[in-house]
Amino acid sequence: MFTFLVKRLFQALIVMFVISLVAFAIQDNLGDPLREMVGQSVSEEERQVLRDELGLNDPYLTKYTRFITNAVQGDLGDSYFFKRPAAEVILDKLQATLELVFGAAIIIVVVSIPLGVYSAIHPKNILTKVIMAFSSIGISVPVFLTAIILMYIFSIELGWLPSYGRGETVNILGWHSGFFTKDGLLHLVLPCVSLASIMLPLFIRLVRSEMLEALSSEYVKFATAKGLAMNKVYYQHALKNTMLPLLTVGGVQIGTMVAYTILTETVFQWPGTGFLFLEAINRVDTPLITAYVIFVGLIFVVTNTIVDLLYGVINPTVNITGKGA
Amino acid sequence: ADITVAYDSDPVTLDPHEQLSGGVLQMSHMLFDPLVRFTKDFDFEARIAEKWERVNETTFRFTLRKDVKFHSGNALTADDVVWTFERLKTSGDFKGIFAPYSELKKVDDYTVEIISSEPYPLVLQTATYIFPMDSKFYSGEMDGKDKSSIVKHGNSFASTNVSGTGPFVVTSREQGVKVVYERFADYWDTNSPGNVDKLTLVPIKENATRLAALLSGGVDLINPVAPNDHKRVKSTKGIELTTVSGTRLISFHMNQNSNEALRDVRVRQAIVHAINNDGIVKRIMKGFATTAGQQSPEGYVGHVESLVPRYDLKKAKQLMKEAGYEKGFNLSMMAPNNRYVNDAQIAQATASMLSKIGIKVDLKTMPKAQYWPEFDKCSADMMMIGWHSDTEDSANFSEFLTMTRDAETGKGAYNCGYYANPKVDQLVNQANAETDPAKRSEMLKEVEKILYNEAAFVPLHWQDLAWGAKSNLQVDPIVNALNFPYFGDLVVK
Amino acid sequence: MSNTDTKMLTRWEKVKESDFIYHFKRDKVAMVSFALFLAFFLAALFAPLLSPTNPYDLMAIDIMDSELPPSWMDEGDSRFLLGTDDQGRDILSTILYGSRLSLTIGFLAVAVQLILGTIIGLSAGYFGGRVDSFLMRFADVQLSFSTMMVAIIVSAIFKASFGAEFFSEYAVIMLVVIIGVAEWPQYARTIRASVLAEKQKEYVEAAQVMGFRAGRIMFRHILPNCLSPILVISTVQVANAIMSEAALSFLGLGLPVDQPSLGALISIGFKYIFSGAWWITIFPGVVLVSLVLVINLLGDWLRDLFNPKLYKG
Amino acid sequence: MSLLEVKNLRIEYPSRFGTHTAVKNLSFNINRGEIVGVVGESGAGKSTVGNAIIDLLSPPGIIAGGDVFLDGDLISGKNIDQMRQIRGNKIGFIFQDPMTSLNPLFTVEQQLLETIHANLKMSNSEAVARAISLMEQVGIPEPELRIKQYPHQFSGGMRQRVVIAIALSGEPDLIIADEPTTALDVSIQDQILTLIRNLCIEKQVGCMLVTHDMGVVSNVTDRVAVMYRGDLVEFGETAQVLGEPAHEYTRSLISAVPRSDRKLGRFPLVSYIEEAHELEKLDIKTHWLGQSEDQREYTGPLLNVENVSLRFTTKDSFFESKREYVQANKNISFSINEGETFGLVGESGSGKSTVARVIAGLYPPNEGKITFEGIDLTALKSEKQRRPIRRQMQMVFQNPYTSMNPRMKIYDIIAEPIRFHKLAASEQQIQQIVFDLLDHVGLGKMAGVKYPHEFSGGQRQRISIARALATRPRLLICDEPTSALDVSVQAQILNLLKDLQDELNLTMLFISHDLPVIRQVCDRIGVMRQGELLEVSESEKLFTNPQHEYSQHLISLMPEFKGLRTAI
Ligand SMILES: Nc1ncnc2c1ncn2[C@@H]1O[C@H](COP(=O)(O)OP(=O)(O)OP(=O)(O)O)[C@@H](O)[C@H]1O
Ligand SMILES: Nc1ncnc2c1ncn2[C@@H]1O[C@H](COP(=O)(O)OP(=O)(O)OP(=O)(O)O)[C@@H](O)[C@H]1O
Ligand SMILES: [Mg+2]
Ligand SMILES: [Mg+2]
Repeated sequence: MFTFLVKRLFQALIVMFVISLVAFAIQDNLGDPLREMVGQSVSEEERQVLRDELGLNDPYLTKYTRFITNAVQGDLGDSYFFKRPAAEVILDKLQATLELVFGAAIIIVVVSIPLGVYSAIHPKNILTKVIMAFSSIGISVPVFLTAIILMYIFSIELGWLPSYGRGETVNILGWHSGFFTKDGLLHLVLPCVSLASIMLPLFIRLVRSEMLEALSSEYVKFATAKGLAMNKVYYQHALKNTMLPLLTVGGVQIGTMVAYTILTETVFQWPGTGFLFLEAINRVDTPLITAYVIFVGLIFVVTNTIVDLLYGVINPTVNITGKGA
Repeated sequence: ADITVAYDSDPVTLDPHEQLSGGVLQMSHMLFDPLVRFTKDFDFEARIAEKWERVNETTFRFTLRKDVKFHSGNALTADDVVWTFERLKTSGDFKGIFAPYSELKKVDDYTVEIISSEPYPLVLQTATYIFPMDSKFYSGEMDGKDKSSIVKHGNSFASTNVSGTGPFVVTSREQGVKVVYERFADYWDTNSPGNVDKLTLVPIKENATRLAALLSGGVDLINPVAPNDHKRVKSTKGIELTTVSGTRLISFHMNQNSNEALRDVRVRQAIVHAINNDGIVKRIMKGFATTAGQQSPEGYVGHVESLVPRYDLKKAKQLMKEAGYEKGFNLSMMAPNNRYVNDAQIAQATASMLSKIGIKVDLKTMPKAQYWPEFDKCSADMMMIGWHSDTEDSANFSEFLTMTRDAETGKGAYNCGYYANPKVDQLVNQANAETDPAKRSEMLKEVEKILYNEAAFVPLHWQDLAWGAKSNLQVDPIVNALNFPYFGDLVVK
Repeated sequence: MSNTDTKMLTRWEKVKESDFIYHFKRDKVAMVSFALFLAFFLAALFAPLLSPTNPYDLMAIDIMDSELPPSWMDEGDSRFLLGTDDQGRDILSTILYGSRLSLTIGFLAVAVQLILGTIIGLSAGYFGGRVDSFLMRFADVQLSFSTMMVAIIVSAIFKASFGAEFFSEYAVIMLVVIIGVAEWPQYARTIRASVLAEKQKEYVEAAQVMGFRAGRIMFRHILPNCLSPILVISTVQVANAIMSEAALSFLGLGLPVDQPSLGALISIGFKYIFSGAWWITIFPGVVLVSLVLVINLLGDWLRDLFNPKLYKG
Repeated sequence: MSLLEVKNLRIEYPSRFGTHTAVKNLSFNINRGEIVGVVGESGAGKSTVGNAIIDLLSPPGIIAGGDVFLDGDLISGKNIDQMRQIRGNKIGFIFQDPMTSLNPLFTVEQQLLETIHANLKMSNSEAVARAISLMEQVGIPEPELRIKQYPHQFSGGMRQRVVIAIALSGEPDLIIADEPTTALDVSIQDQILTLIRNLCIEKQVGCMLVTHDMGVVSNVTDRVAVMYRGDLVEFGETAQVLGEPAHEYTRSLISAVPRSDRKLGRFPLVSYIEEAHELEKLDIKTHWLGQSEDQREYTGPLLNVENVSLRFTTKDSFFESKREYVQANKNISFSINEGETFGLVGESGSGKSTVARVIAGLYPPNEGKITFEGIDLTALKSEKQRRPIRRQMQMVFQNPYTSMNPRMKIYDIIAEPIRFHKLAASEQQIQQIVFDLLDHVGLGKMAGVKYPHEFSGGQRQRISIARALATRPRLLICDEPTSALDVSVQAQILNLLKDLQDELNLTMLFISHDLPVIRQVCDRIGVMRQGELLEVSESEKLFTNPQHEYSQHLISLMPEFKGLRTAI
């Protein structure tokens, strides 16, 4: 496992190097960062001067070498908009996103597993059909709509829940958390639910279909013959076998959620990384975008490493280190 | 009273000289006070300057108030104003506005004189941009860096620290999340009816979310309110919609360089006649815009009453025929889709209207980040551009949009129509040196008429401004066409 | 071969081939779903014949007709059965035309994802070791670039090599490539995970002992056993691709605004949610939902069909 | 009152090609303290009856009629919860397929403990103690260590024993054991049967024992039921049934039991066949199967295994010293000549399957060399180089079920290698070959349209053999190829192999626990224990004069079939 991690760490570096190369290459296609920094009446010459100052007119290689030399020293450049080191900005916003994703993930796990299992066990039941129909609708209703409808019902009409932002947070060892105040928790509800709503149908369906496969296996039959409680058969024997694809899909989805919860965060004005990314694109905040993309690469490498590790733990027949039998 | 205000964005900096943009000016009016400020109908109201007078063609004198204190506790004197002026001259964004002036001179501790190199008519207009800064506070060094420096990228003292004379002080600021303003205890304007003790500004990007925040009571005031949502705001009990006709002109430029047909004045006229801008205002803008037939909105010196929109499909077809384009032609069009209110829809509607006179439009819309580089290149035959005059003056429109492009003088910098008319250039230049308002007005009106007749560009409308607020906020008195509400004077019942 | 043998063969062939049809005919849900799907497909295919107006013809639309409610409502206009959108396009016609684009993009993009993901996932899982590391890290790189970024990259590359004209002309193909390329890692990782588990099973070893080529073992033996997550993801991805297209078009990286697809129509409609013009988003929304529902039902049915252990009656 | 009473049981498997009645109107009973043997043709419905009793018929099977009583209590038709009370606690069940019965993701310990907890009230430490003692009772060495491992780390026989341990762990009143000892060597088999026997005597447990081993039947059962095509053709005292069979089928079955006392040329065939369509005698000489294109030039032994060692890592660690291994093969050397049948016998878990897999190229050996026709297989670099040899070397896996792709129909499973290696000229010819192969393993053409899970254990095994033959191999590695076959089908298959051998000089590596069978088919035999090859000798010599102590022990335990001798 140690060797595995060392190997992965090394691979992660390569991944991030490649990402930085590509991210840097596309910068010029994102738009003109100057436009967002100056007023409309500033002349083109003025802008050229600023461009020179920022080193935007340098050739790709010069820019890239400069970037990579700094990056090696841990400096990914300063965001134009935030005027702070990009990495710092991202880490700041990440807290909000992680809490959002964590909340959504809990909802997904808590809802999708029982529903998926139930509908696999009773494939012909009415409730199953309802669940499946709902999940189909869920897939095709865009988040945006879900979010607005939720907002409409729960904050405008009923006035129970706040409609935007994070609310009150408490600082725990430098982590600003909304999980420990009532206000913070209330603010979490709607964004988490609507974020979960996009992923839920996928997971319900996945649990169900994998579960159906597992239920037709011999070991489930034998587990039943052993006289185990049916719940134990379903939720331990069968479910553990459905965990494998679930884990993989889950891993990718969590990574994606951390990285690109753009819509949810935008609708709820959630100060997280997805929103940050969208704004950075809008403002052509290139240092921030580059840092961000590299950082997302890291997220994926990390989540996928964890997934692969867990995979090896759950499935003993798979040898993660890749060595032969 | 404590209120929360939701805007679509928050100020990018606390330095009033860093960027000339709506957000920064909104911030400036809360933390600072200008020498004078606009009233609702483009008149001037005394702020830091108590009195003003024109001394001669090139000199203008301001008498300052004596009881003004900065947030730091320092008292304001003429030195601060001079210091501020000097700093403005070094600001990339603002130096253009102050280019006509050679100097700001201290006469005594509470009197200053501003001197232009040529006779200059727009002194008061430009004085609205002079927000005196606390020279003592901003002088010196911090961490080896000059506190007064204006930095566009990267951190500076002034972008995070403030000492102004305004009604509010910043007590906390988390960029992109919120800014908390609290009433400045020693504010000089004791006559101000304003009773807001604490104002929290939160940026909410999404129109629907901002509206929801207002409807659910999470915030007290929002701006902007999308035209689609006006009905909803108006019909909600306890919430009021306040609108003001705006001065931002939305228009299309017809590129004579890239499309030969557009060089023909008849074709340009045909296009102007084919576009039902009334329809656009009514249907797309839901009536929350003023149909335009010229650059200057009402209230501007160059505004000509008679230059009305001229939608007339028959005439348009006729003109096309005359120009020899009976069969029409192809034309490319570009527009942003997140810059102006309903920009992409307006472009689409325009394209469809043009198709009725046989012009086949290839329309491309894109986010502003991508649009501006295209606009800089004038990539399409028709490009949308919105313009707001920083000086609330007619000449400004022409300077940037319709004067002959000239890289040296910087005139016509946004003229993607490549329209060029020496007469217009001459008239605008003259007007900019004419201090007699009446004469000046004549010149600028003349300009508008020429542009109208030659169909130099396609005027669509002036965007209106709208605020949605709880009824206990008396919004109407503090808002204006410039979109920086004077929150210091806001009364909350 | 004797006469009886050839007879045998035909009967045998019949028996063998008709499995699919046989189960199909006995499953009402599958039949109804398929019929609906076919209806959507045909409606999209023959949109120009079926729709009352051509919504992509700028000549035919008038801004003064915008936001009219469905014809049965008070302010409705009999010309526009389901009302009009913000530009005055007939919603019904736009749905028909838009489905055409959306369906093409949705299915083709998913096909691209599926093919890329399957090949990469299978290879990574089956060969393991360096191949696996390389492909999966490649997937990580890919994941780091959201669809939006991929769109920017792809469009930049194409603009640079073929010019802007090319891009707008082949927008549909571009979108398919972009959405296809952007989202294959999901498949690749899922398939790889399933392959890792399947690879350990004896039937794979048996196939190896038979001397089959790696490709054959991967595609013919392992892949069918990894089918169920693939089907689930695919049905979800079709809906995603349709909405992604709308998002990309907004970024100016897709279809022109004056040719709204189903997804674009729904997105446009959002702006009108609070203003009461619900029909702009609801009708196309209902179409999308039912389309996805049908696809899902067919997907479920296929999944069950491919699992011989489930008794299908 | 009998413990189990089955009355007029009828079980059907409906399918689109018509309903297959697997069990027709079956009645029998089992008393406390009694072992009832169930024998019969492969596919007769034995497993189906067992599954029906605990209501776990695999879909689409349904009980179309009849009742099952346990202790006088009607249990057929009870709901899930009521059945749960019975399963494990009242009835311990051993499925025929031990390989797939264990959940691959849980350790053996977890699977044992949960069963104990589900059925008996005891503390965790007691349960652990019980689990270990059960493992010991079923003859698994080092149970404390082994119990922490996962099923895939166990050999076939060991898994079977784990399943037995689990079935016994709930102290059931009735044990239904579906061919529980097929993968076990005689000494372990003896140990397990004794265990069950003792349970029957001491705890008055009843047992239904499905088996094909007539030796076992005659040694341990009290009564025996003979099934043929879903019917109970005979049911009575073991001695009575075996000694004086009343039914024609029983008689012919008994006559097919391979003799353990001397070697015969061919196996006697079952003469009782109800429907005439069965086997037209296959003329191997003229058939495709008999026409190999393989030319032979090399003169040495076809297969040579030199000093092969292999160990499995059971616990990996970054540090060399912390790793744990199982040494599955130690320094194994032997060679097989062309046309020869080499037998491997030995303790369950001794590494026989591992040797087979190493030869087949599934596991690369840690040390040693394997040459096939003089070609060093361990030195081959790519799969491409190996491919021509792959076809010439086929393997019948110990577990026929898991070695078949569950999503392929039988027809495709068998046809695929022919197609892939282009062994036939046309699709029509392929079809003919597949049908012939299916016929010759006694399944019939229509088996082709079914999927593997629709077959009985023995049927699957036969499919597996048919598939292996489909490449026309020169070396056939058979890992317990006939363990699930009744003696009649077994005879038929073994005769087929023998014919091929005569005709084509087919070479075989034959792994089996069935010593009489080994004696009949093998020319030379190797005896293995704990990863080592103890002795290799001529087959007759081994049976008459075993050298190694362990070999002697093994031979002495060979269950004698004390049936009626006169039938032969
Ligand atoms: N799931 C199923 N679907 C269809 N047919 C089945 C299924 N399971 C078993 N059968 C058929 O039922 C018959 C009886 O099967 P069963 O498994 O009971 O045989 P068996 O007597 O146990 O044979 P063996 O000794 O070979 O294990 C066989 O012909 C088999 O093909
Ligand atoms: N994948 C594996 N990982 C770890 N140990 C294994 C693995 N496969 C087999 N073993 C161990 O190797 C030893 C030999 O196993 P093998 O399967 O060769 O036995 P066998 O002689 O075929 O036994 P049986 O007659 O029971 O099938 C056993 O102790 C088994 O537990
Ligand atoms: Mg059986
Ligand atoms: Mg074995």
